[in-house]
Amino acid sequence: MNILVRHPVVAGALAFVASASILVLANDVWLMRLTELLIWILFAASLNFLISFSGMVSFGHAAYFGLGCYGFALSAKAGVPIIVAVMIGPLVATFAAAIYGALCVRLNKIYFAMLTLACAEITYSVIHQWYDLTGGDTGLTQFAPPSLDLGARGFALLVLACCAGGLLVIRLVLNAPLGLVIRSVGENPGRAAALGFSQRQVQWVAFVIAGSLAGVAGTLYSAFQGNAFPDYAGMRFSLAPLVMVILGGLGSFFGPVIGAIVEKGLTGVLSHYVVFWELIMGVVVITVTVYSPHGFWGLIKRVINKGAPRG
Amino acid sequence: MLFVQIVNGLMEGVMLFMVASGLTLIFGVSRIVNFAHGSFFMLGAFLTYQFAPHILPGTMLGFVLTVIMAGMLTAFVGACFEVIVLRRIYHAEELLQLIVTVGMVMIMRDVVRVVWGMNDLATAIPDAMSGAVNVDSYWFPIYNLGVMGIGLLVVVVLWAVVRFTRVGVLLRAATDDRGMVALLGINQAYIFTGVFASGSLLAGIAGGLAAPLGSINFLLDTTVITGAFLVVVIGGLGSLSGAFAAALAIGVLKAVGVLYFPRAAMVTAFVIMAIVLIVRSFKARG
Amino acid sequence: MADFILSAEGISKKYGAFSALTNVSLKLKSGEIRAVIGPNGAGKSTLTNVLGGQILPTAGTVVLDGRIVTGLAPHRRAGLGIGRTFQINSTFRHMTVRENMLAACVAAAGTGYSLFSSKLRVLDSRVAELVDEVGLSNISESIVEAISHGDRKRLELGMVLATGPRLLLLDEPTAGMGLNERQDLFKLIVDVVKKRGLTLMFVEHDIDIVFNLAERITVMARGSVLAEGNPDEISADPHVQEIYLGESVAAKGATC
Amino acid sequence: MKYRMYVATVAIGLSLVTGASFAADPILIGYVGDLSGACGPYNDGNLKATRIAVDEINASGGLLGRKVELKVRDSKTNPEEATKQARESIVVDKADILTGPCTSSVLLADAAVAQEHKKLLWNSIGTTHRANIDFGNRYVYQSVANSLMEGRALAEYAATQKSWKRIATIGLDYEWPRQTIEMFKQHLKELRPDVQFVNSVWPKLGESNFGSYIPVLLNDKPDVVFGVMFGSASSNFIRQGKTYGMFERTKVFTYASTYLLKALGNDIPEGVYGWTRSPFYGIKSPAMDSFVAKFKEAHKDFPDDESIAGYDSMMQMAGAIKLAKSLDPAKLVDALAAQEYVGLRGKVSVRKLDINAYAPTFIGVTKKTPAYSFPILTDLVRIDGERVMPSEVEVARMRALAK
Repeated sequence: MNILVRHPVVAGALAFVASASILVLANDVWLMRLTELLIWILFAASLNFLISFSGMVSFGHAAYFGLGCYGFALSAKAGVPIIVAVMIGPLVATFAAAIYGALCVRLNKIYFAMLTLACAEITYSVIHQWYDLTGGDTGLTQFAPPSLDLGARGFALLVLACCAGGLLVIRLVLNAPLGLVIRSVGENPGRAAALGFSQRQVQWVAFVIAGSLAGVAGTLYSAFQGNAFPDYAGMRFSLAPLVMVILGGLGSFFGPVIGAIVEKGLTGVLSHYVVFWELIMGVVVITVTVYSPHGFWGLIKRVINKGAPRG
Repeated sequence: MLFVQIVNGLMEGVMLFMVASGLTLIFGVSRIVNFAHGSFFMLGAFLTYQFAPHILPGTMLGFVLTVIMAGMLTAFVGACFEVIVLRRIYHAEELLQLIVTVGMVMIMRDVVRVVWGMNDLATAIPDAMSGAVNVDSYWFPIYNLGVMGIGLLVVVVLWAVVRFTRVGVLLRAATDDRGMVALLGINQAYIFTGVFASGSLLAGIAGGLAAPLGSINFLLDTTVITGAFLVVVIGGLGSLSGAFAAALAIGVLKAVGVLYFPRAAMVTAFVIMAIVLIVRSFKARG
Repeated sequence: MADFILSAEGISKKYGAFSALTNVSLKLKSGEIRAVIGPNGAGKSTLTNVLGGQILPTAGTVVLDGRIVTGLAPHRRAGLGIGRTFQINSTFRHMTVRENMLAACVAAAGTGYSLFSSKLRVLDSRVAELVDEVGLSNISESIVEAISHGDRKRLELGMVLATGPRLLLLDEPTAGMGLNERQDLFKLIVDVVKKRGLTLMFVEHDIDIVFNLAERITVMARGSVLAEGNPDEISADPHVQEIYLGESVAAKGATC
Repeated sequence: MKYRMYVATVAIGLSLVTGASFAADPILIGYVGDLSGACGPYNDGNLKATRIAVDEINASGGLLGRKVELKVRDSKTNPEEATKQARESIVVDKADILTGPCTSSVLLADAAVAQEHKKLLWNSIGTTHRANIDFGNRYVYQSVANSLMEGRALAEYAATQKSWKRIATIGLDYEWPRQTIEMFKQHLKELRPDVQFVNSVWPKLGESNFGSYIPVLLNDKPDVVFGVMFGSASSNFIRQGKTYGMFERTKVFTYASTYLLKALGNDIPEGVYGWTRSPFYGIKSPAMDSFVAKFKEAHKDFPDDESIAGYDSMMQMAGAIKLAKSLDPAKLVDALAAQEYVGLRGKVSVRKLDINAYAPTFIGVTKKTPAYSFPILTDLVRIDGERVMPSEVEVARMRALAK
């Protein structure tokens, strides 16, 4: 077990193969649930890259997710070939992240968070108000064939590939000089600047990477749901991945994976059986945050390390 | 018409400040972005609904007592939340503190649904304060003017407390530098609890005052919190005077905006917030 | 002209009504070892931050190698050869010693935006060398949070050296360390400065160390320069004796 | 002999057992409704009534010899949850038919899922026409008047009010008010060219303070203020309007559902012009009386419009299933259009072109009556769907535009 914690690549590869086999074997219901889960994992991981490694807490990550949705949905509706439309979604998100990011990284900490929030709310409002283009609150539906004509299983495998690809990109970046620099700036911007790194430039690059991955997640979500609504760029979609990141555990690569599984699993099960599921979720969120600041991944790691002492 | 809208805007602005003041106070001292502030507002409104029929109903005095009681109980709930939960994570990252307050939002919403249900509830404006003042052909509701008066009173009281009392000195010290309080030989925990309770008190009172104006339901929390954030951020996090100015500005801008840009209400406030932050970023270094 | 690697003219810094620095001038000759001393609140750290670019002065100019750098951001100055440490230890605490050094070497190599981890591997030997030079090779895989304060100070010095600076600005490089540790670290500092022919400016409270090591000393008090000269001149200066050395006992103990 | 007796007994026993229960799997209705969130109160009344209808259907032998079962899921008044729950309802619960959406976004999200899985969805709360008219979705039955019909019906009524010459409008800035106000304006201008529209204001969705909107509305001295909003926004508008003397200074014409009247109680002044979709107090029939009695007995409350519509449409759907002898959406649509259905709202027929019910709109004036603890709409005018349904040409044009 210890090897899995110490060599995330091995763990990741195993997880990928396992997930692929599960998807191949899963029935329709689980296929649906897992597809959604995988998209959320990618979305949460992109936010985690910002928070845990780049030291930037965004309250408005939904902007790029939502723009991914609309970029895809609008271009598909306009008759662009699907294969191109799925590229346009992330591109729109990346473009927006580049612009918003350039403004946001000028600020630190809570002010950064608040500006990301403002950017997301502006995006949401524009989507909500621009009826002629976006359909306003009625959103967009029926712009692309269900599951992109790949069938539920094919689409699930595509999502898995994108999710794994996204995680791999994050991993590669983190292992490259760029990742080292991003982590440095995230940990101690003053020191990093004294070494010669431009805090803003580095943060901007990280912001754009996170934004484009969120855009990929958004595009997939839109294709999966078969719709696009302004909500997807709204506050709820900014908070949800934040809760996942915290539940999973700050500062870890696999945290968001666990966090998304826990959050989606819990709300899914709870809201099915209990009327007041939000109350229970609230208690869970508070308990985990207070008693296990490193989240569920921290707990798992502790258990594994206890079971197989190092060496 | 412009003048009328400015007055209406000011009335709304003072109300906004009532909500935002607690939020900015809490942030200033304990650096907590309290998402649950709207939930405390909502609690204050529901408690006012609950007490109003039992405390001298219809009278001014009864209403004031009701709102104060609602505020105090809200403050108590806030203090409990601070002591039981928040206190354990002051040393942790700001993000964790924020998430805890998000958890609180979820809990409070369901608690309210359990106790009061999902339907819209209402409490009446006290008879003494119903009616309106007519100027020209324009009407200004007495209740709204009254709330503006109470709001201004709160502003003065807050200002006096911060400016002249020992508590105020501590608050200012703590807002400038969290470590300072410890140096002053005061138990930091008391200050944080006190501030959180006061912030919740303000939220509860604001909720109580807003209760007769509209329907009271479990969605009030989200309705309120966005506006409060806008005010606090535009006013400069932690600054009471800034929040006051920002609240009035937003209120007036919204009211005047209805005249000239009837469809832009939603986006304007956030655009202002973004501009304020961006301008700030250019002045930040040095 | 050219022998001044750094010169600051008429530097003032105001925070509202409070003046942290008032009309401070300071010139560093290439290759000299300069100490800046003064009681608490004299403006030593503020001055260092103005020179390093962490703080913008209200008035005055900073010239590096004949080029005006007053408004230049810290990372740009680092690129021009200023390396610095901070009063409060400033490293990447959740990364290992080796990673810290690696980050510094990446900065020096200018490959910060590269996506190829091979760019990191070519730096391995240089990282090992530097870690060894500051005496940390036995703990190179430890997380910085877990190592001792003195080791962190050494690491910080190593990281600054990695960026290949010509001028070192060290703000209390031994603050909070024991006496023996201090002397060891200063010996190391002087060794590397001499070996590499660097210019050194450091802020220090330990008078013995200052008078032993510095070639010139700048004495500051209440935001301005009180005196400047070689150790003998300074120890003979009656103003310094009166205002500074009289307080030195109190100042010695304090680290903040 | 003994053997024969034995067989006979078993046979009788078996027939008794099967006769009392149902022959095959139940017909499963997936109720995917906004039980929590902003639509909660509306779906609550709707669900209660739907349950009553299902019980009645089962008590009278079920449908096609099968029992009818309701499986409820909460779509939380948000479209992503609606999409997910609608899918799970079909895939996991094996729902045969869907119902329950409330807001436009949830309805449209559900409609897309229904189309994807080829199941019929019927809607008895929401009013958007986008799914069945604009997108030509053949899997959505709209059982209440859509916003186009409603806007026109309101214009028909307004046209008869000769004193209404200057009209100011207020609508929350989203689909339903936009469409309704647009249609109202357009149609009223055709009917009454002399009517003048003065100020119009658009508070954002979720607005709770109308203090800065009401004075602007009143500024141009309109004869009537036409307000399109729902739920807490409506009650806030009316409460705050009172403090601004709105009801003394002008007439107000606004959405006044039974839920709102109950929630506002005596806080809503008399003399407010209001419209609603299926008021229990406004339709006198034995069927209505018995339903209201049943509802009151079960829930100690009068049914909302959403309850009436929920019960009515469930019964209409039951009739269609019987007629079609199938659950196939296309056959059900044929049956809905073919069926002569008379329910709580009287006769409601269905147009096959866009699967739209010719549903009525009721317009009246608020008044306190001894019968109820809250004011009701009196002097009710019923405007039937037939009068205001968009023509086939219009439908074709809208469909072309949506492409």
